[in-house]
Amino acid sequence: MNTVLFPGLLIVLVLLLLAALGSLTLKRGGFPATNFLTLKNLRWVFAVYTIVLLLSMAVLYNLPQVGFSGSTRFPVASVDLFGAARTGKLEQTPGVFAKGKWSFDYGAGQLEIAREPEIMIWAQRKDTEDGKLEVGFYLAKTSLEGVDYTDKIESPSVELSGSRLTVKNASHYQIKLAKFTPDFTVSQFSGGASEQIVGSSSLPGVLFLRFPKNVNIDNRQSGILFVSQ
Amino acid sequence: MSLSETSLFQVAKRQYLYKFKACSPLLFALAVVQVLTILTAQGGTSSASTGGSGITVSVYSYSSNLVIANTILWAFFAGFICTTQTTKSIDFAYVSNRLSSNISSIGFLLTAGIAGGVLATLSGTLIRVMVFFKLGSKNIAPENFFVPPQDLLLGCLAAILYITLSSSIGYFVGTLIQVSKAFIVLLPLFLVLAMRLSLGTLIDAVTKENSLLLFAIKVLAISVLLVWSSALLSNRLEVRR
Amino acid sequence: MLLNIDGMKPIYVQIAEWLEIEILHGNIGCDEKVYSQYQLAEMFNINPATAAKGLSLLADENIIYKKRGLGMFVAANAKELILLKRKDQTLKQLLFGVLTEAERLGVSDEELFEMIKALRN
Amino acid sequence: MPVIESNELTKTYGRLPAINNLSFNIKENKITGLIGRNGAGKTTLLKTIAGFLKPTSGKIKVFSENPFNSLKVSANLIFIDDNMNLALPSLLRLVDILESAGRFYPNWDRELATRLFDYFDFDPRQRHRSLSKGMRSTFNMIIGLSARCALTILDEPTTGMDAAVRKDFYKALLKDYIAYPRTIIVSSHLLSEIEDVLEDILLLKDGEKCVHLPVSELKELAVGLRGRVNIINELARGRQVYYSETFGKDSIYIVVKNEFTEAALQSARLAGVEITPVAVDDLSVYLTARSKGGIDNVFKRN
Repeated sequence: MNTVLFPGLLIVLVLLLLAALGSLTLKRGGFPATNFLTLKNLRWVFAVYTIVLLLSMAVLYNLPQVGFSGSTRFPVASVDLFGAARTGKLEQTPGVFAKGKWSFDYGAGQLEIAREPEIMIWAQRKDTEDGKLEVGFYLAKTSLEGVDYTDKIESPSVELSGSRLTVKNASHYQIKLAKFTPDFTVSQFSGGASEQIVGSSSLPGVLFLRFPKNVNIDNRQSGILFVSQ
Repeated sequence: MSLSETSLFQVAKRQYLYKFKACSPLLFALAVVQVLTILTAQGGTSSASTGGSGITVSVYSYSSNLVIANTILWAFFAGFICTTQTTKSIDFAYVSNRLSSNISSIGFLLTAGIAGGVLATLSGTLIRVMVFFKLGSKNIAPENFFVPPQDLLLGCLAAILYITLSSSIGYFVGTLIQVSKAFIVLLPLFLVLAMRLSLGTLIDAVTKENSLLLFAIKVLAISVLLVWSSALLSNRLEVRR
Repeated sequence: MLLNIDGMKPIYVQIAEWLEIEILHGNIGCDEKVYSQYQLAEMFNINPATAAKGLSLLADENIIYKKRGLGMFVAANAKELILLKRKDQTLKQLLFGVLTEAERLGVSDEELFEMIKALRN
Repeated sequence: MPVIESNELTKTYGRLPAINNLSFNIKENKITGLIGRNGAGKTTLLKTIAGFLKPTSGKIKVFSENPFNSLKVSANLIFIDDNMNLALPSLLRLVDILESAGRFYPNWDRELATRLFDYFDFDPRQRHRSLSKGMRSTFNMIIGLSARCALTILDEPTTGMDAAVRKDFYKALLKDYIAYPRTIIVSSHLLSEIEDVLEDILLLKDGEKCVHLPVSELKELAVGLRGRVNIINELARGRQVYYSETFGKDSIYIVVKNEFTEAALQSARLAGVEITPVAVDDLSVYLTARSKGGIDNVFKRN
């Protein structure tokens, strides 16, 4: 929902509600009493509401302080995951880590890569013929609106059968995150400018494949980018 | 029969206590407005999403800003209601004069405003607990989740001051309209005119004040001025019944 | 006890007449205390001031007298005074009415006497 | 010291005067009936006394104070009228109302309130708004009596009450007044009902004072004469005639100011004139009538 429209609509709604209440109260004789709207019930509603708020305050401060999602204030500069991948220096770049690693024994010859269209794979030919395909899924800290969701990113699945390397996305998933901002009544006086959203990777991860010298991969295949030697 | 003596203070006190019965619909309205706002705001006041490679990420942002804003609206309305003939004639059913009626109304509005400010600020804790049980801690950014108690206190104070200001504006507007119905038309005109002139500066002086002390002084000064003018204006009004 | 049967008579007069009858019947004896204006007011649902006026009517005729701080009391010769007054005023007035009507109808005095005698039996 | 002093009091709404140049005093501990036709200014006068309205000119003093904005006056006065329901929050039940009214009045008689409440079979949980007109008036009366204010103002207190309740009401009023004498003003246009209870009558006509007398004097103010036209006219010559009505060929009934000597009346009787006292409520109608002939004149087309 639109972030400006929604609060606006809500305020209009409350205005209408107050206007309706007002016209009822302004009518001579005052607030209409019905079977429900008795002094006792009105007080009950108010009291119950107050108690619920007080309880929620008690509950809030007794919630476990562990297990929360990543911080919004990680002090990383924007990491150029793409650049690091292009130069093959993912492992050496600070702030980048491997979320998943796979290793397959593979002799020599042609390697066929089957992948889902939206997956992009960086490939690098190794200097040696060690007979191993090494696949890594690399991430940098990733956030949206200042909320770090690196932990929630799932690795794709990588499988080798015969001469075919299959890369599949983790099944389509959704991440719902919540963040809290201080009320304007607090931020007006706490002096702090509203938090800057710190930079993060623009990609939700990079799949990097290192293959032995004696293995060939069809380089005309789109979606596979080769790291320049 | 010998005449009984009463003091202004005594009468105003009785009226003040009576108001909590007679005007309890206003307190009810406060609870309804806040609950409705919490329920509708519970889905998050703003959200952002990003998609790609099989994932959709949404971030919902929560605060009690809307609850506080709607409580400020309620306060204006409550101040206004307290000046209407209906409310005044409720005062004048029993022992009263205009001053005692004003004092008791202001006392009521202040008390209700304090309740409103505290509840609006506490609504933040309810929203947090609700989100906690809905999304689980692993999906919640820890910043600002555990509001420091001193922030809660600061929020209460500032909300109460905003609400006080709003209800005194409502009280003043209501009194003007009681003095003459012409103000129903004149007030919006004045407002437009004031916007053209320097109302913006005045609003900024309040909403952009970073010192709580100065903010309190400004808000209280304006409120006292408004309420005092209302009391002067209404002191000559007749009671229709 | 209801008053105002004869709606045209002022209430305080009716009160006075009622008290006279009470005295005549001996319900309130000589030197006994008469009902206060408040008792009368409650009894007849009238304003105490009206009741007081009825009492002062009797006091003016010396049928009752005032004892300071104690109230009104029946005079020793109250009965005689009442009888005298009633003969002198009430009966006379009634007779006057009878005579006026008799004249209008052309009834002679003898005929009237006869009627009175017949009624007596 | 009079409880109410009104001196050339005038109250206008726009240009229309509701009360015009009204001067009178009401002494302590009297029950005064404020009588007048609809629109005579009764309610306006009472509301000015209660301090709700501000006089346009002239002076009004209650307990030697200007009632407008006086706490002393408000604390010692209760004003009960038909619009009481507008001033009572409809949210409150009847018990709540009695309870809260009791808090405001230092002399409040809680026991009396409860006894009257039970006598008239009120349900404590009922709302004021759901009461019938007569029950509403009865309930308001309970508040008015139990508050036991030095000045009790009842504006048309019996509206909607049935005959039995009216009787009870006047009895209750009188009993409580005897037990706790205080100044009471009852406005009504039904004088015959309250006549016995009243001590004084203040008769208003078009916002002006018509008469202000003890009831007993008002009762003797005028006399009704019925007889031949020429005899009656002779008797009425030079006197104030409040009302006249002709019957049959040669008969007339007039209400005339009673300044006759007993002898004059006696000779009139002999001349065949029927002499009757005038009921107070009839007299008040004649006094406040706009024309002498009354409604009959409307139908009299010569």
